[in-house]
Amino acid sequence: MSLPGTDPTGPLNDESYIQLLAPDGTRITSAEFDPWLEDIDGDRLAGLYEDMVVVRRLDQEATALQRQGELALWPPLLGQEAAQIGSGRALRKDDFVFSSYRENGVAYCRGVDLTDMIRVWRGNRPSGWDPYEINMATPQVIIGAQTLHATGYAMAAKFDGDDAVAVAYFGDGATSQGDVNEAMVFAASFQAPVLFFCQNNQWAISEPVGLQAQGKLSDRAPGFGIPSYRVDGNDVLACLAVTRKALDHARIGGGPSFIEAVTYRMGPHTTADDPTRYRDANELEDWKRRDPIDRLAALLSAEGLLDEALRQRVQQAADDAAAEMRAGCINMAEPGDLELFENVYTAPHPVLARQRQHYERYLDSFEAAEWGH
Amino acid sequence: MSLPGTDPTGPLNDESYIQLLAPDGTRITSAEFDPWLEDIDGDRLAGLYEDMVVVRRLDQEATALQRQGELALWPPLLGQEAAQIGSGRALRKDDFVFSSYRENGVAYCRGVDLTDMIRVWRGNRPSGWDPYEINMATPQVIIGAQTLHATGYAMAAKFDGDDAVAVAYFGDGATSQGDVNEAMVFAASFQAPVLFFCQNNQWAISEPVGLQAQGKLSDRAPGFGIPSYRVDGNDVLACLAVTRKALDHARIGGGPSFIEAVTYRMGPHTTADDPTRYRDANELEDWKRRDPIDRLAALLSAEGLLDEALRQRVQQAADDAAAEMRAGCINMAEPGDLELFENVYTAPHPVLARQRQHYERYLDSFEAAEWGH
Amino acid sequence: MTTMTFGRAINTGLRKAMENDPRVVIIGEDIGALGGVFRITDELQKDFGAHRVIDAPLAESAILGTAVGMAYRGYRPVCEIQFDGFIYPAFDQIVSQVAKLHYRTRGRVRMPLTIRVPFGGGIGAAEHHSESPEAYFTHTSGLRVVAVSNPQDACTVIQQAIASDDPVLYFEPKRRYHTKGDVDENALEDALPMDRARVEVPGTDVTLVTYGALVQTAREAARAAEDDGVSVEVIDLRSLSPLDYSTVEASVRKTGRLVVTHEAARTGGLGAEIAASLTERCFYYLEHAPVRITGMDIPYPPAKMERHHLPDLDRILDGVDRVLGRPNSLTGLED
Amino acid sequence: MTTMTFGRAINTGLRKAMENDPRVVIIGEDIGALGGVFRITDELQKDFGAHRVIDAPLAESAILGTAVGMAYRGYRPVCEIQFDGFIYPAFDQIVSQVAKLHYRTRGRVRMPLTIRVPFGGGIGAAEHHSESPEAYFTHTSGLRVVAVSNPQDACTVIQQAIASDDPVLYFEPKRRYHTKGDVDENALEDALPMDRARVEVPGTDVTLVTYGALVQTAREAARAAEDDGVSVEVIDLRSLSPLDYSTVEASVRKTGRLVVTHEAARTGGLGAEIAASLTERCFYYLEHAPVRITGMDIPYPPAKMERHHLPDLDRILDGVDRVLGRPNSLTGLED
Ligand SMILES: Cc1ncc(C[n+]2csc(CCOP(=O)(O)OP(=O)(O)O)c2C)c(N)n1
Ligand SMILES: Cc1ncc(C[n+]2csc(CCOP(=O)(O)OP(=O)(O)O)c2C)c(N)n1
Ligand SMILES: [Mg+2]
Ligand SMILES: [Mg+2]
Repeated sequence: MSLPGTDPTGPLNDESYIQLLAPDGTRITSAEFDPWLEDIDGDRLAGLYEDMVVVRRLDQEATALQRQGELALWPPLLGQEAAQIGSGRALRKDDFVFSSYRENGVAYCRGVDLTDMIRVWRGNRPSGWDPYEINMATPQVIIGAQTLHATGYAMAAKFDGDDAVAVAYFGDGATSQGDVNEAMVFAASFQAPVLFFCQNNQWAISEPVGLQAQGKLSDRAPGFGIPSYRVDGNDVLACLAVTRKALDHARIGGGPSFIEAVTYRMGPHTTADDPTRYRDANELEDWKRRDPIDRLAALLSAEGLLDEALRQRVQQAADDAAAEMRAGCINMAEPGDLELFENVYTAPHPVLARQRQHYERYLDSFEAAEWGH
Repeated sequence: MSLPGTDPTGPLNDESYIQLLAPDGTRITSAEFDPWLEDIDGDRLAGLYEDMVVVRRLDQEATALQRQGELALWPPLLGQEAAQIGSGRALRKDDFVFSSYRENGVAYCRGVDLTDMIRVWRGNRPSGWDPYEINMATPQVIIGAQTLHATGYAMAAKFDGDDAVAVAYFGDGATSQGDVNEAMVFAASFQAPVLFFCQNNQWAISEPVGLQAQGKLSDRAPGFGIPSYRVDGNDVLACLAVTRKALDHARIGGGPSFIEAVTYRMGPHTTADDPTRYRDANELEDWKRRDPIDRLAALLSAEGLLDEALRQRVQQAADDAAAEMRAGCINMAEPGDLELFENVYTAPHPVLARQRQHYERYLDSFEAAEWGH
Repeated sequence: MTTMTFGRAINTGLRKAMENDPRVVIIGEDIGALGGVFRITDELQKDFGAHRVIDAPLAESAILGTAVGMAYRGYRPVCEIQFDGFIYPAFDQIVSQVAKLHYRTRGRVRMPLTIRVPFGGGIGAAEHHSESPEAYFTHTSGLRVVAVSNPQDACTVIQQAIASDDPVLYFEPKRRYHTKGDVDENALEDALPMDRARVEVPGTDVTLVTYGALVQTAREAARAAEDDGVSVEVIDLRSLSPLDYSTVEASVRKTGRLVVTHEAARTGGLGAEIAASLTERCFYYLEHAPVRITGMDIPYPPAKMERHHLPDLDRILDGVDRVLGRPNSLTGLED
Repeated sequence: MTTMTFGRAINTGLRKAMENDPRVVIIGEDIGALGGVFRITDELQKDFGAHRVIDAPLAESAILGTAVGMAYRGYRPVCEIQFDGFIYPAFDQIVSQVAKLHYRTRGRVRMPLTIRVPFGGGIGAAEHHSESPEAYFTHTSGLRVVAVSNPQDACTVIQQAIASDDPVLYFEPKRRYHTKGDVDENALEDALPMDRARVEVPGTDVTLVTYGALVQTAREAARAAEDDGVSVEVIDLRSLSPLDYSTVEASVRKTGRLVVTHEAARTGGLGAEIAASLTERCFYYLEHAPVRITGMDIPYPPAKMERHHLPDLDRILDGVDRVLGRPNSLTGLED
């Protein structure tokens, strides 16, 4: 029997994707996609660079916080900066994002407060931020579930005659879930303005993408009647351009699109994971040569833009962000004893109210006992 | 907003499919598929004709039994005879079928006892036949669920080194279910010898196929890495040839295939349904011109095979089958009072045993009371 | 007041909710041109358009999941599940998303979904068409669960459910769809709140608690018992989560005897929760252990066997005898 | 006898089952090279091959659904659900297929599946990683449900579950995976049957019933109560469906007082069934209404709040005080 996921000629090594910036920093021109980058001047390029450096730094800081016992868990995005910043920066403020747990780079683009970013990972809150403040739902842990939410949101935007787009972020593993496929069915049937943005980071915990799919992930969507793109996910310019194009398509009534961003999870699945158990170190070395930040740095250098001032500014921004996150983490207020009873319902609920009252009495009984001693 | 399912240029009217027998009975030759029909001589053609006439007659008898109050419900296959007989007759005895509720024509090909065919619809039994006797699971009511069973069965056949194939039958509506898509993922990943046989009868109760899919249903599978065929589902020869080819492909280790048989549900969804509420009578007239039995009759006539003897033999076979089913229905033994407690578990279960004992006491208490009077 | 069937009463309630709030949309299978397999949404698509009465592709998880997305954007979706047994493909979206999103987002996102579920047996149907899955949802924190038993409640409670900012499972006893009753379509304002039980028949000897289709059977049982000199107080729970313990408790304190009946399997059914809670609350008032008259612990049986599975008048009366310590079917068995 | 962790004990049981029967296959996410996120299947793929230890694509419904197909062909699949909260996408296949197929086919088709579910909280995990969904399954006719509490049972019961021709949900208390204990790997033959409860600590004053992770806590509570002059009998249910009422009943007849504790939400949790059933069976022996010490009726809370949600030593002791009528946290509150 053939074992899935073990074929070295499989999708892992297939590089037929849209690339506008080669690993060595060479800019590749494209008649189709360059128009979507017309406004990307030197400043904007530097901005994208800064974004990527900052989110990598934040990611490292969060990993460090976890190692130091300040966070319970952290799902690193290391290696996926271009996919997240490229797509994240393509979004309009009133677009709405439904993501998984790994899209902290996207949340950064949405303007998330850096303390909010880690509340849930410290175990203090069921989730970090107010979805309506940054138009991004809080991390979805159930693999694939959010793709349906995005589709429904997009249907509703269309009911409203609004041209906002809903964007669903999910991984290569998620494509196997029924929900993701149902989302494509609904999106196609209702021509919903939704963008399915799949970060194929080659792994779903220990499972290689070749176990989930026999061909390219981007081949799936056309069968549902959804236009699809396969893009170099480590190329921030390609991610930006293709996302812009797909968003525009949705905005003008063209319906859903699917983007497969081919990238690599350079770190562990989460801080609880040990990838040495299931993957070859050489693979990581290969992907390091395609590092998303290095190649933008190379382009900036080549264009003479990566001067000391920029380096320092970016370094400073990253350090500041990391410091802000660390301070926010360490100074985060502990939840109150009865907070767990809050926000289960919007309106009074006598059964739960009674449980809460009993538990309050129970907690009080200790205090009484202590006073009694 | 565009409404799905209302586009008159949609898949309903698309006729790009494999056809070997035109609606007027003309035989269309095909270099690819004719080799799969080499053994289909006059006798075999007559056999297929008989099969279709018999299952249509059984279907009508069951509908009549329902109208007469002898069956609680019946899901007619009227119009789908070619899809079911063509594919059903392609199967080997040791292949295993997982179907929905409508594949009574397939069950007929598997050799089902005609009383067993209707036990479940009379409400006497949770299902009709022994799956291992005819290598066909009993009807699946949960839309799409059986496609996963077929995939798992096929995986297991492969573990065993056996060349049996599992066949999943399902409808156009079912293609929207997560389970069906997950089945394709698993079938592709494990290269399972499974055949997905989708009868696109244009309707899922009141919903037209255009609501489920924006393109052809057969376009879906290739995105999963599964070869796919679109066949005229009212052409028994095409259904037979394509199914044989797909089965052979699976048998020799080629993995899964997908067949969309384009057909039409000429009757109501079930005897409880009233299709006049949601579909145009003209549509039925259109499809009558593509009747699967008429066209094989035309071919037989043209070849001088449809003589009076054959007509009579077929008529007799149909009448006998109908009479057998009717007798089986009317004489079916009623279930025993305590039968509902049987076969919940394979081994003793004290809680249920106690419930049963209590209920027996309860029933006995009436008898006691009656004797007392 | 208009006399109408139960089914029409739900239809009327849906229509009023849609008229009153443009953010109410309905989504489900076959709810458009067909008006649903039970015709509960009859004419609604014609009158409100296909954007507000949405025929969904055949996928329950997606019906719920897209409704969640619509709720994110301020809509109040009403999801129709065609039959009880088809709710399970949507279970994940209901339990992990619908029930938890308000909690997850610390109250920022509201999930004012209503999930309509025709439930229960007694219609001679095929497998998966007669189930009573309510206990799965009453055990799920974050959901509200109601079951209606008569046309008036059907009409008002559906409107209350849609108006609720919490997600509500609305269970409809399908075998009563053709029951007729008087309905005041404008009763919403002074209607009993959705989470309150109702004393259907006042009585003094035994408290008989139920919901949905069995309320009618319980009324019949109370009448039969009365002929026999036993005064049965029938309570229609209406709200299955939260349970209105105060109403039930007041009754049990008075009668000292509790019978609960439902179609769902006994083990882990709602009867267990009610019996346990009332024992906690009224232990010293109880003359007898609460008695449960329920469906058997079996998959829903074929049509010709369902009469043995479903509680009926006689089984309920046997339960009344049991809780009264009168001769009954179990007399002599140590129970 | 070997000393090993709980996790290793399950691994050992799986290995023995695979050695004894070539039709046993394991399917789940990340169970191959990784050995599962908890390493429960460590080394099994290496030793038995990728056809018997099958890394599945990321889809729980398909894991269960394909296992059903394998069972049709005579296999005995063991499905691993990675965490409790990820079982819901498979709910439909479990409830409508796995549980019902033997009944549907009048006994022709057997579903000897084992579904392994790491369950419960106390590990400081993220959402959906700490749930206790067992009551959904104990309410589902056609399934058997067990929960193990110690390495020896973990090792033998997994083998019994795999040997059972009925489908079995096997709940593993993940926070005890690292607990060590002595395990006799060959204890299968004279092991207690899978559906029997065990008296863990004998006692005379109060019956304390629990399962899974809380068995250890209950033992501690019994010790603490003993210091206080109260003799608590601890029962480890082991089988959640069917419940071994005879063992519990014998205890309650002796003590007259019952406390049930579990992590799952109170409403509709297993405690309700146990309290109701024991009240039915032992009404005249009971000195006090059964007391339930459970998780709250809330979605599983964030890690830093879980200590308020989970029953612990003190809450259990408070329950013991309650059932004894001693001063406790609710004294003075009408309960
Ligand atoms: C329904 C469900 N099943 C299983 C899991 C456990 N799980 C968490 S992440 C993960 C892998 C996801 O892989 P992918 O979709 O590729 O996203 P990535 O982690 O690579 O970003 C799994 C199996 C889950 N969270 N939800
Ligand atoms: C999970 C589930 N949802 C809904 C239904 C109700 N239902 C029964 S048949 C049907 C339509 C099926 O259409 P299709 O798959 O095209 O098969 P056909 O009936 O046309 O043969 C529906 C919605 C069901 N049986 N199962
Ligand atoms: Mg991945
Ligand atoms: Mg159809």
